[in-house]
Amino acid sequence: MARNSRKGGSVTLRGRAGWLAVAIPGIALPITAYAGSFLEPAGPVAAGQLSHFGVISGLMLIVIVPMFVALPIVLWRYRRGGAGAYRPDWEFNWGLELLIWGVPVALVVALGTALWRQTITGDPYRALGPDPLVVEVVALDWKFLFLYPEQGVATLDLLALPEGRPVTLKLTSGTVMQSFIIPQLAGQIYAMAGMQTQLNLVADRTGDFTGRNTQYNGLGFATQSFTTRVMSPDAFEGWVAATKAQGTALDAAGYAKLLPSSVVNAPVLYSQFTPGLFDQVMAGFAPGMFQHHGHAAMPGHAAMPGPAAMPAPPAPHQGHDHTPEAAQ
Amino acid sequence: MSLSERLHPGLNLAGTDPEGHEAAEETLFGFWIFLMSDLVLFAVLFATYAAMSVQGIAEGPRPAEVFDLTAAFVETLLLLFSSFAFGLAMLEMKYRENRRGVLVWLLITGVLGAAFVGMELHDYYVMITEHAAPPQASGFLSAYYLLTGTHALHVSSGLVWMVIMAVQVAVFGFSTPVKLRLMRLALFWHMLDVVWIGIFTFVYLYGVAS
Amino acid sequence: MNWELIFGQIKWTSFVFAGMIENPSLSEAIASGAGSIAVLGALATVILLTVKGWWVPLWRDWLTSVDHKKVGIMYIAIALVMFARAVIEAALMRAQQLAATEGAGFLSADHFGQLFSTHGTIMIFFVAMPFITGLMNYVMPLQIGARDVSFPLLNAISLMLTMAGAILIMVSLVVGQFSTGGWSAYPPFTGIEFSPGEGVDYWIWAVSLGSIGSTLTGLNFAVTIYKKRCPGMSLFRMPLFTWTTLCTSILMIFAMAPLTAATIMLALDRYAGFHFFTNGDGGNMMNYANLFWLFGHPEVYILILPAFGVWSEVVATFSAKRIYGYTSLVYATMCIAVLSFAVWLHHFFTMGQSANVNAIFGIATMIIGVPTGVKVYDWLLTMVGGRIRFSTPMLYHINFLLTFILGGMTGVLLANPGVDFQVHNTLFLVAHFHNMIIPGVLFGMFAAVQFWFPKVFGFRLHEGLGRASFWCFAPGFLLAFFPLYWLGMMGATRRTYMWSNPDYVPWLALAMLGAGLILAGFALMVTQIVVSVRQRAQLAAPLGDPWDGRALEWSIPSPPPSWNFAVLPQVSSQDPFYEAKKAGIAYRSPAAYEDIEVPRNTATAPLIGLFACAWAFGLVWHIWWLAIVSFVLIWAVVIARSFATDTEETIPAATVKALNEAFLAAARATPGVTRDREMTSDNKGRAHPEALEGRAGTLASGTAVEAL
Amino acid sequence: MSRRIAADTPTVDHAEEGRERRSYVIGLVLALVLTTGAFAVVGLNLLSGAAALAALGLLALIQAVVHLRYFLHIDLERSHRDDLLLILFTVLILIIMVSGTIWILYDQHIRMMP
Ligand code: HEA
Ligand code: HEA
Ligand code: CUA
Ligand SMILES: [Cu+2]
Repeated sequence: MARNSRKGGSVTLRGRAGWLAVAIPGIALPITAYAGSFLEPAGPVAAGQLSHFGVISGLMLIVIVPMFVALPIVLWRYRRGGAGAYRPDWEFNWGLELLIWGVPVALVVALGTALWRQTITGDPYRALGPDPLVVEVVALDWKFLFLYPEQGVATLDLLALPEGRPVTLKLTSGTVMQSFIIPQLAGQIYAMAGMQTQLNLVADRTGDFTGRNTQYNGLGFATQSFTTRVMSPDAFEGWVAATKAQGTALDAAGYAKLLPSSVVNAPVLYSQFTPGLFDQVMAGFAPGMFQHHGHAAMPGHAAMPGPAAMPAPPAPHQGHDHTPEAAQ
Repeated sequence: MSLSERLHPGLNLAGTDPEGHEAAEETLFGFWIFLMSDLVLFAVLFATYAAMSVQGIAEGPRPAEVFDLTAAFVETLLLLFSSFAFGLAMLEMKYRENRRGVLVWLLITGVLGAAFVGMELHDYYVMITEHAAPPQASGFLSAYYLLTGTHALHVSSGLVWMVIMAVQVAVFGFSTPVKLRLMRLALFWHMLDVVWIGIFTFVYLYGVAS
Repeated sequence: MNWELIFGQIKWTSFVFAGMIENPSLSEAIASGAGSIAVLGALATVILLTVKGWWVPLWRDWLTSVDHKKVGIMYIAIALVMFARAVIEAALMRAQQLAATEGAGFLSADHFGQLFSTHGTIMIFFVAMPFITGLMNYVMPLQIGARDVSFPLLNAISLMLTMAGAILIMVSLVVGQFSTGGWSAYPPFTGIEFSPGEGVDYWIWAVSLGSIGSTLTGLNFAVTIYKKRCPGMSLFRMPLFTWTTLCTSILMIFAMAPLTAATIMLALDRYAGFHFFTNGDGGNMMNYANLFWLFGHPEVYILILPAFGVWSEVVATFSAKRIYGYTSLVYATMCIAVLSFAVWLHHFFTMGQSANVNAIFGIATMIIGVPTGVKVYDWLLTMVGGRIRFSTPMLYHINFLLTFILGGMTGVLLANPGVDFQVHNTLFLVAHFHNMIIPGVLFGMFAAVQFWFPKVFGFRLHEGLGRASFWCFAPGFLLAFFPLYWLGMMGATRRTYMWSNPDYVPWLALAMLGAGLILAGFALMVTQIVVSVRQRAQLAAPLGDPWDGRALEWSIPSPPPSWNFAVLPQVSSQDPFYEAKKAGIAYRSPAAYEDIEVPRNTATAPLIGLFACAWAFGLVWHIWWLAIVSFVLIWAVVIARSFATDTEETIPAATVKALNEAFLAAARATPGVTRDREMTSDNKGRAHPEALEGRAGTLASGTAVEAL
Repeated sequence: MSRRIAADTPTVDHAEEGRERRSYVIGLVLALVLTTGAFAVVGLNLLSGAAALAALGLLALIQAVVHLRYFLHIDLERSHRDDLLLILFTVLILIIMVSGTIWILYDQHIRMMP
């Protein structure tokens, strides 16, 4: 799995933190190593999250710093034998009282405003521009399946994206609940069987960014990560064409083979997949939900070439393989 | 505070048993707290039911298809009259310490309560055999059986408790602990009636009305 | 004979040693080792009890006791035993994560999964909860001038249910496996489809037993505080620890129900094929998260509030000053308690609900920072105008003020959905909550032990060793957990037994170092206790008031008699004992003594605990006959008990008088010790009030006051 | 607790007893009326849709209060304040939990159905 290269990160933050690099006997602490995290954002979503992190931390210092300043002074002055006057019955002062209630209240108003703004604009469901590239994500044990309805290709454990174009990920799960993240591009969202969640993002620059599942789901959890490869739009077109040419097709039987728990060592490419697969994965878990909400006819079904082309995916209910070998 | 003043809701024992009257305050307050904690349990079961009866139908039947309002109405009446009968039992205890009177009213309460549980079991039987609606059929039915089942279980344990109290009344007569226990059982029984209001309204009537 | 009918699903391979034989590896060896330690520990205890002939006293004086003080001590004993296990598990996890950078480390993924699940479950339900419950049990009735809690037998039953849960978790070390679903046990992963076997069932029943116990405890304490305060003690004269106990009890009463609902539903899914949280068939796992955190969030305040109470007592006592802002501390506590019911969604911001739902719960969460901040600054202001002594509990307090607000700051960061999207499920979160729990709750409990130990056992703990262990614990904690913040920001996920990222290694090493320091601190603390027991003659403080205390518990001998107060005290102010000392009216003989009725010991509670444990074990392994029989037996015991009439015994007034007058005479005859000599063997528990220092030299001799 | 005042033939306060008995009867009658009303709304199709649900909810609320007042003897008397406050606090917690749960689950449901 390609780990993200650290070049060209958010230089400002790196510069600020660089001096912090500490060396203690035997261990050098690489403070500037961000290991492909949101500290080095590669898109506006993660960048917004990082700067919000900074704003909140900064605001909180207003109440943190006074404690660190005042406590040593108080301890020094009022220690037994110190210079402070002993007033054993002093217990209240309106001015101070107003201060200790008032400052936090004011602070919460400020923090709350920032929170509200950032949460609304940072809603993972909010599209980041017109004409997004839609990618459907199926979380499986211990790998991710990516379906590109527009391009007609599919991949396992490799998310190829064009630089600069908004992306809408639609997520569901073929197994237990998982949490999907690409730290440098966007934060987490859960993927659950029979349901669909969304994550919108844009990549500002090309490169490889690690993504992973963060919700424990068994033996192979530790290694359930994938590469997000952001390419220039042209390169992306080329990649699609190449994939169409080289990969095998993903049909119902192929999908069924993915259901048992396993770890994928190298990404797999599919030149085409049965249209509507994503909706069928969901419908496999929640037929009732669709009926009762007027989704009796799913869009996917309409696009299907014929009833015989893609039999409904086999029962997604597969027991976990709990042998240690399964994790290897 | 004069002794005859009611220190707690429910019965005033001051006339016949001042010491019991004082002790009742602490014991009954404790029991009220227990009831409230139980009520919160029911509340989350209600909330779960509220969500699942809409979202958890899956391929199973919908509420309106499986509920029998006539049965629910009769069950409601049974529980209501049993509550009333228990009230009269408590009055016998409070004003007369009359064993026979108390036992007779307890018997009536118990019979009505048992009839309630019996009818509910019959409902379940009909649902499972005629409507193919066992708890395993869908999330909605799971939530339905858990909510009504928890209530039925409470009523059943109330019945067992009632039998024990009848024995204790017969053996000990109206000693202070026995009175306090009867009072707690009364609170328990009346509270189950309140929970049932929620069930017949939000489960049965809402289920059929919407 | 049908094996399954008798033994349910237990097979010989269920025993932990079978894994070692069938599939030898270091991970299995460690599992077997842990199993052996549990078995050997139990055996050693049995042998010790037999050899020393302690079975009878253990049963007669302890297990059957309903005295709130003994119940409290037993709770803390459970907490310490379980703590030993969970700390070792923590050290193993830290070592594994460090070791796993080159290869796969020494633990299997499955074993690691069980470790974080048992560590979290034990620490929350069987360490922190029993610890605070034990402390509240011991101290609260003494602070309100009561002879016991309202329902002493119920109290013992709560204890035994908790003990049953703890035993069940210990059994899981030897028979079968534990869940790998974490302490929050999210389905569908913990559903029968993905976690077949007994692991999750162990979790369900252990937690259920503990939570029933806690509900009953909360009920008991709330009634006690409401109805059993001594004459004159209005609500606003109660010590702050009692206030926090009241609020904690209220949280326990209401917060446990959603947990019970969630575990029942999970159990029905697993045992009977219901569809509450399954994939498909109308199941909805989001409701599990909802119900669990409906409990889980109030739970973390159940843990911290009693600790807040301890901090209030400690800072006032060791600053020799009234608490600053008593009223505002009380209201802040209430605010925290009520608000804690309204923020649970912040544990699943990433579930996919609308931005405005997230934002509203995020802001609600931040609001909790206001009352908490008020408390923090009230404690700081308490020190202003005081005369601060840097005793061990005070050192913990200072450490608490500085580190807790940092943990609070990261909590506020997590309360921002935008930030949480990035650091949820990472070590940043793990760092946040250890940052709250260790300096806040556990060090609070540790301070409480140093503070109240002389009250409970009649002698002080060795001060030097106490400080030494503090100086391991405090930096150890910082080293062990602050690197995790950074690791989390770099994307290191929680519950992960290995990463292949070399950038993490130095930070993991640092964390390991910290964990080592913490273990050293723990060793020092054990040493401290051993040494103190050895030197108990020098450290003795039987007169009950070693620290110049303020509330009623310091006015009675150490250890207190089983009836606590010879005569119920009459109170007319806050800090009643301190005021009495200042006014020179402490240690006066009461006008008259009366007979005291105390409840008799009874086997009811231990029997219920025993059968509850058997019941749960039967359910875990599908041994239906055992489950049914023990269930019937539990209720048989309850019913049998309700027919018992002779449940109390009377202590004659003469006995009470003799003992109490002897204590008062000794107290009057002993010169009050000034704070300078507090840590010396002069301190027999008769304090010379700091506020009178220098005002009347005669008082220091200790004879003048006593004439009263 | 076992000692009690020797009062083998307790004095019966007829007026008081009558009052209490009447309270139970009033409770029973009110409850019967409300229950029947609620079932009538649905059984006879008196109302439909949201109006029916609102009416049913209101009837249930009133009936709960009736039960509390006449069977459980909760009223506004001073000496019952503790219990009343306890109940009101419980209701607060209950509302937070129930409405929060329904709100969250409903919102999630809407957002997760494609
Ligand atoms: C009360 C709660 C509590 C406490 C005290 C601790 C203590 C510790 N915890 Fe843990 N921990 C949890 C609650 C707690 N933890 C929970 C809930 C989880 C999540 C589980 C999950 O994922 O589901 C977790 C998970 C967790 C992980 C897994 C992280 C992951 O997901 O990858 C790790 C890893 O190292 C860890 C480490 C430690 C360490 C090193 C300690 C300790 O070593 C710290 C040292 C302890 C002290 C310093 C206390 C001092 C002693 C006393 C106060 C008492 C003694 C008194 C007397 C003897 C009188 N914890
Ligand atoms: C004792 C335990 C304890 C305490 C006290 C707290 C206190 C707080 N916690 Fe924490 N928390 C946990 C234990 C605790 N927590 C645990 C165990 C988990 C994880 C469980 C799991 O997933 O396994 C968790 C998880 C957790 C999450 C979920 C994160 C996630 O899953 O992604 C969040 C999010 O909001 C959060 C927030 C807070 C906040 C805002 C507080 C606040 O109460 C903090 C308040 C304190 C301060 C703010 C500092 C002092 C105040 C001032 C100096 C004044 C001014 C400040 C302001 C005006 C803001 N906590
Ligand atoms: Cu998740 Cu619907
Ligand atoms: Cu929380």
